[in-house]
Amino acid sequence: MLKVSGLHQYYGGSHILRGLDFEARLGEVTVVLGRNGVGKTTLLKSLMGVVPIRSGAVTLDGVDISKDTSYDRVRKGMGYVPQGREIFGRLTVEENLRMGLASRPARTPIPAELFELFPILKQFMHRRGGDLSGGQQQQLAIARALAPGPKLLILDEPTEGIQPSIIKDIGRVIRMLADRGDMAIVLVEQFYDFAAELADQYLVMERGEIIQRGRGGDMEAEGVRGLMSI
Amino acid sequence: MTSSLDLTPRRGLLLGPKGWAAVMAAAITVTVLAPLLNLVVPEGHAFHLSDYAVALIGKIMCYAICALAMDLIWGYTGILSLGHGLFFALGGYGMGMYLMRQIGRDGNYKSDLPDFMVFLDWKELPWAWTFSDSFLFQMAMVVLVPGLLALVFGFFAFRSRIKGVYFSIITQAMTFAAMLLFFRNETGFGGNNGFTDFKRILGVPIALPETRMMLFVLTGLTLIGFYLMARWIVHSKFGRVLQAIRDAESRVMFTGYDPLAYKLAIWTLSAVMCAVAGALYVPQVGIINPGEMSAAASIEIAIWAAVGGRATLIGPILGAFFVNGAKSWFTQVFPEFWLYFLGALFIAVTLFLPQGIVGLFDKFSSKKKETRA
Amino acid sequence: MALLAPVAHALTPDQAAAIAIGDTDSRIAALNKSAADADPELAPFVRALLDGEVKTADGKVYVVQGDKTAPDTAEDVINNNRMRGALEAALGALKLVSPDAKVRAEAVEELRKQSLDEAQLPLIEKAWAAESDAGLKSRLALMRATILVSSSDVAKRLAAAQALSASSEPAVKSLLQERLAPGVETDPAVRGALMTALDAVEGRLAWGERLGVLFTGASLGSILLLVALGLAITYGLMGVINMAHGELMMIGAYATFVVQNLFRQYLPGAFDWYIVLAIPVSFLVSALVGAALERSVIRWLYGRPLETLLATWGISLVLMQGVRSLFGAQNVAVENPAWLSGGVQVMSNLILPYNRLAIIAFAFLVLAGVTLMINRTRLGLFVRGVTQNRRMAACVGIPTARIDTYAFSLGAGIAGLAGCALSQVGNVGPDLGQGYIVDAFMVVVTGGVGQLAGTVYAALGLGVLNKFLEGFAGAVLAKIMVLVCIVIFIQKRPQGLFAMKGRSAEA
Amino acid sequence: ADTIKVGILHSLSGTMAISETVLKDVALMTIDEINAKGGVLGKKLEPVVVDPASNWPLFAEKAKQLIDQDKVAVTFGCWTSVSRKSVLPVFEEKNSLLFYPVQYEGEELSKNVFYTGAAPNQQAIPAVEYLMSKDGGSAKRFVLLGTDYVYPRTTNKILRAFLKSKGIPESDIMEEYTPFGHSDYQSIIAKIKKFSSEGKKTAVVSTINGDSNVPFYKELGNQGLKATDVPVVAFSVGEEELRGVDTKPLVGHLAAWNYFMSIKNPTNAAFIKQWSDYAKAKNIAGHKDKPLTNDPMEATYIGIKMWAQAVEKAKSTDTDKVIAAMAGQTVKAPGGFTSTMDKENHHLHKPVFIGEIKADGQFNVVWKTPGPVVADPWSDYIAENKGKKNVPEKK
Amino acid sequence: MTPDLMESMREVRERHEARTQQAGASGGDASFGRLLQAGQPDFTQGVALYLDDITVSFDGFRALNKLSLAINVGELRCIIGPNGAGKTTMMDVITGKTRPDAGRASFGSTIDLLRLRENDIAQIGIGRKFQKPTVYEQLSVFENLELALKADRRARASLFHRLSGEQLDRIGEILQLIHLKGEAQRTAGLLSHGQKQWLEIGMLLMQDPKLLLLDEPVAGMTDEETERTAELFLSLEGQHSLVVVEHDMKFVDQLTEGRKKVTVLHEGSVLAEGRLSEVQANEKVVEVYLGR
Ligand SMILES: Nc1ncnc2c1ncn2[C@@H]1O[C@H](COP(=O)(O)OP(=O)(O)OP(=O)(O)O)[C@@H](O)[C@H]1O
Ligand SMILES: Nc1ncnc2c1ncn2[C@@H]1O[C@H](COP(=O)(O)OP(=O)(O)OP(=O)(O)O)[C@@H](O)[C@H]1O
Ligand SMILES: NC(N)=O
Ligand SMILES: [Mg+2]
Ligand SMILES: [Mg+2]
Repeated sequence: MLKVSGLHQYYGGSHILRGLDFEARLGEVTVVLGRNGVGKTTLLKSLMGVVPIRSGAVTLDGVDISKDTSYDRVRKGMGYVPQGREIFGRLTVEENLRMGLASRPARTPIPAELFELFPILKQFMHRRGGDLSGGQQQQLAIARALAPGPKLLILDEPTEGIQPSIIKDIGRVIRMLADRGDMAIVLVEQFYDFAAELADQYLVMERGEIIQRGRGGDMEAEGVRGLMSI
Repeated sequence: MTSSLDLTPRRGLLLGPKGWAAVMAAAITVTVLAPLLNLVVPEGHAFHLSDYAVALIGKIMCYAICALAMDLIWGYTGILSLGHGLFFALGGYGMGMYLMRQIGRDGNYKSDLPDFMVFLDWKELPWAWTFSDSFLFQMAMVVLVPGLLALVFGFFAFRSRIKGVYFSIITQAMTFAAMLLFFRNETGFGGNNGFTDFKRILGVPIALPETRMMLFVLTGLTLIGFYLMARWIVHSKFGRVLQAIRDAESRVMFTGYDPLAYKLAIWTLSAVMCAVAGALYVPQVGIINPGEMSAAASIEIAIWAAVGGRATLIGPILGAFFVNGAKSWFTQVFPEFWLYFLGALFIAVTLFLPQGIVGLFDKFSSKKKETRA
Repeated sequence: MALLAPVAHALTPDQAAAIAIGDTDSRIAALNKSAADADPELAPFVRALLDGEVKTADGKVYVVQGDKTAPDTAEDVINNNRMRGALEAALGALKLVSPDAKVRAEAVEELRKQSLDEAQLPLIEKAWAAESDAGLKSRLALMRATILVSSSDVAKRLAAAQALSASSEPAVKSLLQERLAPGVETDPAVRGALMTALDAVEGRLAWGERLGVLFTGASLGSILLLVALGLAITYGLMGVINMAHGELMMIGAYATFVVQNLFRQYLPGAFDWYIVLAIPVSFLVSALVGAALERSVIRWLYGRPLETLLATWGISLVLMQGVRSLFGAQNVAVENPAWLSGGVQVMSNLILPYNRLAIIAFAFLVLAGVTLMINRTRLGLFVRGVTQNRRMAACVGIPTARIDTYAFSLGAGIAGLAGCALSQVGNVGPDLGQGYIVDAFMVVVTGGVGQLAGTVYAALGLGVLNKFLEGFAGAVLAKIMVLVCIVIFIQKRPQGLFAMKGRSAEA
Repeated sequence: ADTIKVGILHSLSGTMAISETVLKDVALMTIDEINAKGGVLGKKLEPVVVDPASNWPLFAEKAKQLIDQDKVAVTFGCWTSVSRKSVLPVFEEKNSLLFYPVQYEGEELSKNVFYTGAAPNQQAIPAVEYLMSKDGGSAKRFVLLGTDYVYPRTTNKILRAFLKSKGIPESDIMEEYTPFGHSDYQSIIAKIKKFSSEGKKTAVVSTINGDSNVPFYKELGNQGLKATDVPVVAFSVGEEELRGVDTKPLVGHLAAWNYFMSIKNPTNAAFIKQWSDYAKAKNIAGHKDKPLTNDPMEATYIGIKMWAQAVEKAKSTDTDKVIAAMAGQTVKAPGGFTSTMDKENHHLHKPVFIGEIKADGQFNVVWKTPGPVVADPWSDYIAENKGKKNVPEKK
Repeated sequence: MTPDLMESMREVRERHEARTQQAGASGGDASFGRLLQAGQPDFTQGVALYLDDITVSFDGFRALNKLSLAINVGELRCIIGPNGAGKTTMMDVITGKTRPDAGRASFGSTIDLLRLRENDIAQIGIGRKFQKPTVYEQLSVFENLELALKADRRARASLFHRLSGEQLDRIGEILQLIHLKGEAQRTAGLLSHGQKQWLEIGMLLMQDPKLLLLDEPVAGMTDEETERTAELFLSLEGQHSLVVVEHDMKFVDQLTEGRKKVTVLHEGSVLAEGRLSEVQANEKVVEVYLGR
């Protein structure tokens, strides 16, 4: 599904991503782990085209998308939950969700499942996104990315600030989406237990490099928890 | 905790040795070189500095002071003032009133009153003019009137937490209102004409080359002095609080600083700097009128600062010289097309030099370093 | 040479010459003499005189109409205001007895504007007696009364004074005041009637004035609204401190000018409808210029509002000078179509000019359009989303670059519409925009940045406030007061009239 | 040098560009004409054009530049009185010459300036006299409406005194000012209507300057204030200003000038033709399609020609010699008379015309002085001027 | 947690304690500024923060509904509750950002918080970390900390302020603690999310407030960092009062050490209070918050 090879990224002079190679497959959750500042968010931004990549290739279904704009990538089936929520503060909840449907034809209805997953969104349909609490905003951000039904879903620390019960729900949803087999999921997560539970495949990053990778089931055994400490 | 000292940035020094050398060079240029070239070197000689050039540079130095003042409030504190033209003009009017009185009975109507009052039927000096024949009093007014206005205006505005464009717009409204007020002849400051036809300052004929040179030198030294003061301020913790206010005012408050006091202090100081510039400007240019309070005049000050490079102090000074120099030159060489060039210049600077002219220097010097490394 | 042959059935060439040549006194005498015969054949000649179609050469009079010409040496007959007044009066008098009620109504209207004196009494009485239309008759009665109120007959004076209380003419008010001046009217009964009449007339006039203030305020407000609407998009929504907004308006106005000229040249018959085409053209031209600006300059400056100030300032200089090079530094003439000239007389002291009415309506149409477009369409949603968070908008699949261009062009296009409207009331020149840019920003900011509703209230509020203050403080002081009000108002509402509240305001 | 430099100091940008740009062009045309005939003192004239951009302090700076840097022999320039006042000290200090081509308020007489426009008695006073005459409509009440600056203020002060001397009571005079660039005349016209409806015949004397005239006249037309009811006489509205206005509703309103384009005489026909050809040849925007001439253009034209003659007479461009030679110079003016430079007072003797606006934007001359009028810069209607001689002070 | 880190943390704590004692001995905390002298909070009653019947509504929606809460001096209190329960709003009320519609809030037993402006509240010793990290983006990490440093906040004082060696050391310590020593001269805006989070905690420590309000301090941190943070907070307990809002139950567990009180907010008021294990067993809490 998604294939990254030889990806390098810089901010100004500093080398942030140093030659990443990995693949995210349909029906699988690929978890990216790593401490603060190792470049996880930068990686996802590069995948989304938010920052243009310096060198390397990103292909989606075999098509090179590394020169595409963000919105083209979305049209090709990518969905993104950024770190820091980035909801549209002055749009209502409903409008935020409609924005999420931008890549679909006009009049596509907002999928009803979203409201089952995040009931608060239905209740606050006409409240402005910016007025929501932090966790509510995070829920909205996830719902927005799910709305158009992407083929590749990219999540940057989606559980941040969310109450335990909903984290569990989100976990269930991610699992279900992956199991349906028509979606690939890339999940950046610091919350080890959550990550470990969902991972089909895991990557550990350190200073812009992937220092370890493996199957999700082997995480504990391979001492990933230890890699996350200093 | 051994190595904490190397964490401190290199500051504490007001200027490096190179910086001091540059300041000294600038000081010598205005106090020695310019007078020499203008007064001693004979006209026609290749190195002669013409009266026109003296007047032009003198004027631009006044503008540079304004740009510097703008940098303190805008570049460092993030408050875009569109009212600096007003402070400049008020300073100018303060000086202008004194100069009008210095004309004495040499005006058209041989009256004790300034000419415009005579033909507009004023029978006696309006109250605001009571002490205008005293140089010291008027100089105090140059500082006090704009200073107090800024203080009061700023106090209310900052207390109400007016920020961003809202602040810009009310400063503009204030300036615009003042302009309309001064345009009115009833206001008693010469209406649209303002003040012109000055004859003397402190009893000395104002047109004498020596007088002009004195004013020039004074302006130059004021500019240098203000620059050093501004540098000292922005390098103090006070200066960093200002920048913090610019970046995240609420965070500053939640850390226990009262932004009101900081903003008010820098705002008032900035206004007074402009006023002093205005006072220096008027005797050199020979006219002050409400045009200085137009919206465009204030915006231009911001433009000098932006073109030079914000939050750099030296940038706005360079910007003032660059823009005004370019304007003078363009109007002369391409009187019909100069606006194209000036407009294109502004566009180009924003597109290609986001850090302003100073950014260009930085780019060069960092490139040099890179190639050397 | 058809020497007046078709005109002068009853008008001998000598009579015509006496009316056309000589000093004003003698010409008026000759005119009145001919008019006294009430010969309807005089009318075409008078009309021709008024239209400047009469020439003289060597004491002979030529009417130059259609294919009729005069010798090369002929000179125009010059009518000064006094002569023109007399000609109009004569024409009016002639029309007053016309069999056509519409013509008579026009004549009455013309008479109303003149100060009447005893000399006209017989004419008016005659017309009044003959008038069959009730409305016209009562108006003639009022005119008659204005003359009779100074009659020497007390009864007539009393009747006239009573009749006059139905009037709403300012002239009647001063007439009544004159009559009431000490020593003029001595009869107590008549004085009483005069007093009652004066009260009634003054009351009506006061209403006219009040409505007048409201109307002029609304009219100024609608102009401010039009001027600010485009800015509410480019600045309010997109955050571009667009100093070139005024110049985009100017471009719209010049587009109107060009369309007008094309009509004049190629479609003179449809000239009155040039404005219908000018509206879309001015929108398109400004929008295109806006699109070009967005693509070339603004694009690189999103998220750096202060840089946009600098760049758009530069753009405004270039655009202004561009127009100066293209069209000259002088103003150009944009004519109101005939149907936008003049106004409806609502009260004797309240005329609502058509062009201002049209602009008010137009402003609200544009407002409605913009509101619908921003709040109800998908494009509008995208525009709002993109302008809030450009990067994230791209990450939900919105072609932000295109949306930005659309949004900026829309703002620019609306500026063009404003320019088109302004061309109907003010100057069209290279500086057109400069005069409005400050006001535009004031309105947008006072209303609350990004708040369309705020813009509307601010525009109308400032317009009416300004006109209300102008009533007693004069234009300059009123403007100063309005500005001071804005400063004070912002103290109370630091985020404008329609402030964004709560957390989303910080986002 | 083998050329003589002359400065041209008119705003080519900013608010005054509307009026001033064309003066620059007409100056260049006149210089071309003189050069075509061999120049002055055998040398060609070399114009130095600068743009003071409607900014008064910049006028002073540019004047300095012209004199100091370019060493011009004479400068033709300025429109508003403010700009003139701003450059005046420069010309006096450097003892250089300025030719000022626009009607103004008087109250000034500098030895370094030649005023080729009208003083108040050559424009304002005759115009008001006309309004009071029977042909002018026997006005008894006056609205003095102007832009708020020195020229209208002073002119109105003089007019007030004049009206008073004619027995018009204060209560019959309404004075009203608007700022430069004012664009909304709804209220003011409503006020005028009210004032005029209060009885006697009313006339408006307009000293509105610049851009504001267009909205003023448009509103006048819309509110149906016709010339036969309330005539407006303007002192700063000429052919060029009316270019931007639909004049059909304005027919009959008046302007007072010393020249109108519509004046018929061979000199004027030649002048207009020369200008039309020049505008076409130089592709001057606006004028190439619809050439117009006006009073300040004529005054510029006369000024330059007169200066050239004076230089020939003085055989030098030296300021003092030229000043001396200027006295009594004559030029056959397009206005139809021979314009003479007064022997002493630096003003031209000028005829006064009053014109009514025609539907095509031109003026019908409805009244004129029998011959040129001598300027009275220190108007006698201003008390302080009693006893002042119309002679510049010698320095 | 590595031993040397523990070590350095203890050092920090001890040195700091020594310093505050010293200051106390030398007659009052002069550097605290005028407000403190005027209205010293009174902690003799043992209460650091007291909220009584606080109600906040936004356009009719009650974010806080008669919320009452008391935090003791030196107490570390964890507050949990569903998204939108009103936790952040509560902090907004305490720090003066939001004015409640009704209720009382006092610092110590004397100071009425509802009368003070934000900066005064900060001055008397209430510090806050926001849910969304806020730092001075254009200043360096070092300068961010410097500005937070406890010192005279008045304008004139900062104009003449110079860092003492001691203060410099303290900044160094904190930099070490928040793992940003290598980034000291970097512009704060360029830090990653988690780094900003740390920087903000560092700033709070520099400020040395009596009451720390921490809104989701470990969001975006690794488990290991979370533990470290817990250690850090525990080390502050006693000297300072802390209010910590978190959704991470492991973190809360560590902080409460199995015995401290946890408050559960729901729909703007207190739903339950008690030890973590107790509230975790509460049916209602499980339903609205923890989930099954
Ligand atoms: N715009 C930027 N310019 C320069 N450096 C940046 C920029 N954004 C991030 N960095 C740096 O790049 C590095 C990687 O940042 P990134 O945000 O990808 O980290 P992360 O792994 O997502 O961390 P976290 O877990 O804290 O979110 C960090 O050292 C950060 O300081
Ligand atoms: N300005 C506002 N307008 C409308 N509703 C608001 C506003 N501010 C907050 N709210 C609502 O108030 C409630 C409380 O919000 P608050 O941020 O305090 O929750 P929280 O407990 O901090 O949640 P989280 O755990 O998600 O951060 C939320 O439902 C939120 O939507
Ligand atoms: N002299 C003038 N018109 O200002
Ligand atoms: Mg990250
Ligand atoms: Mg919260």
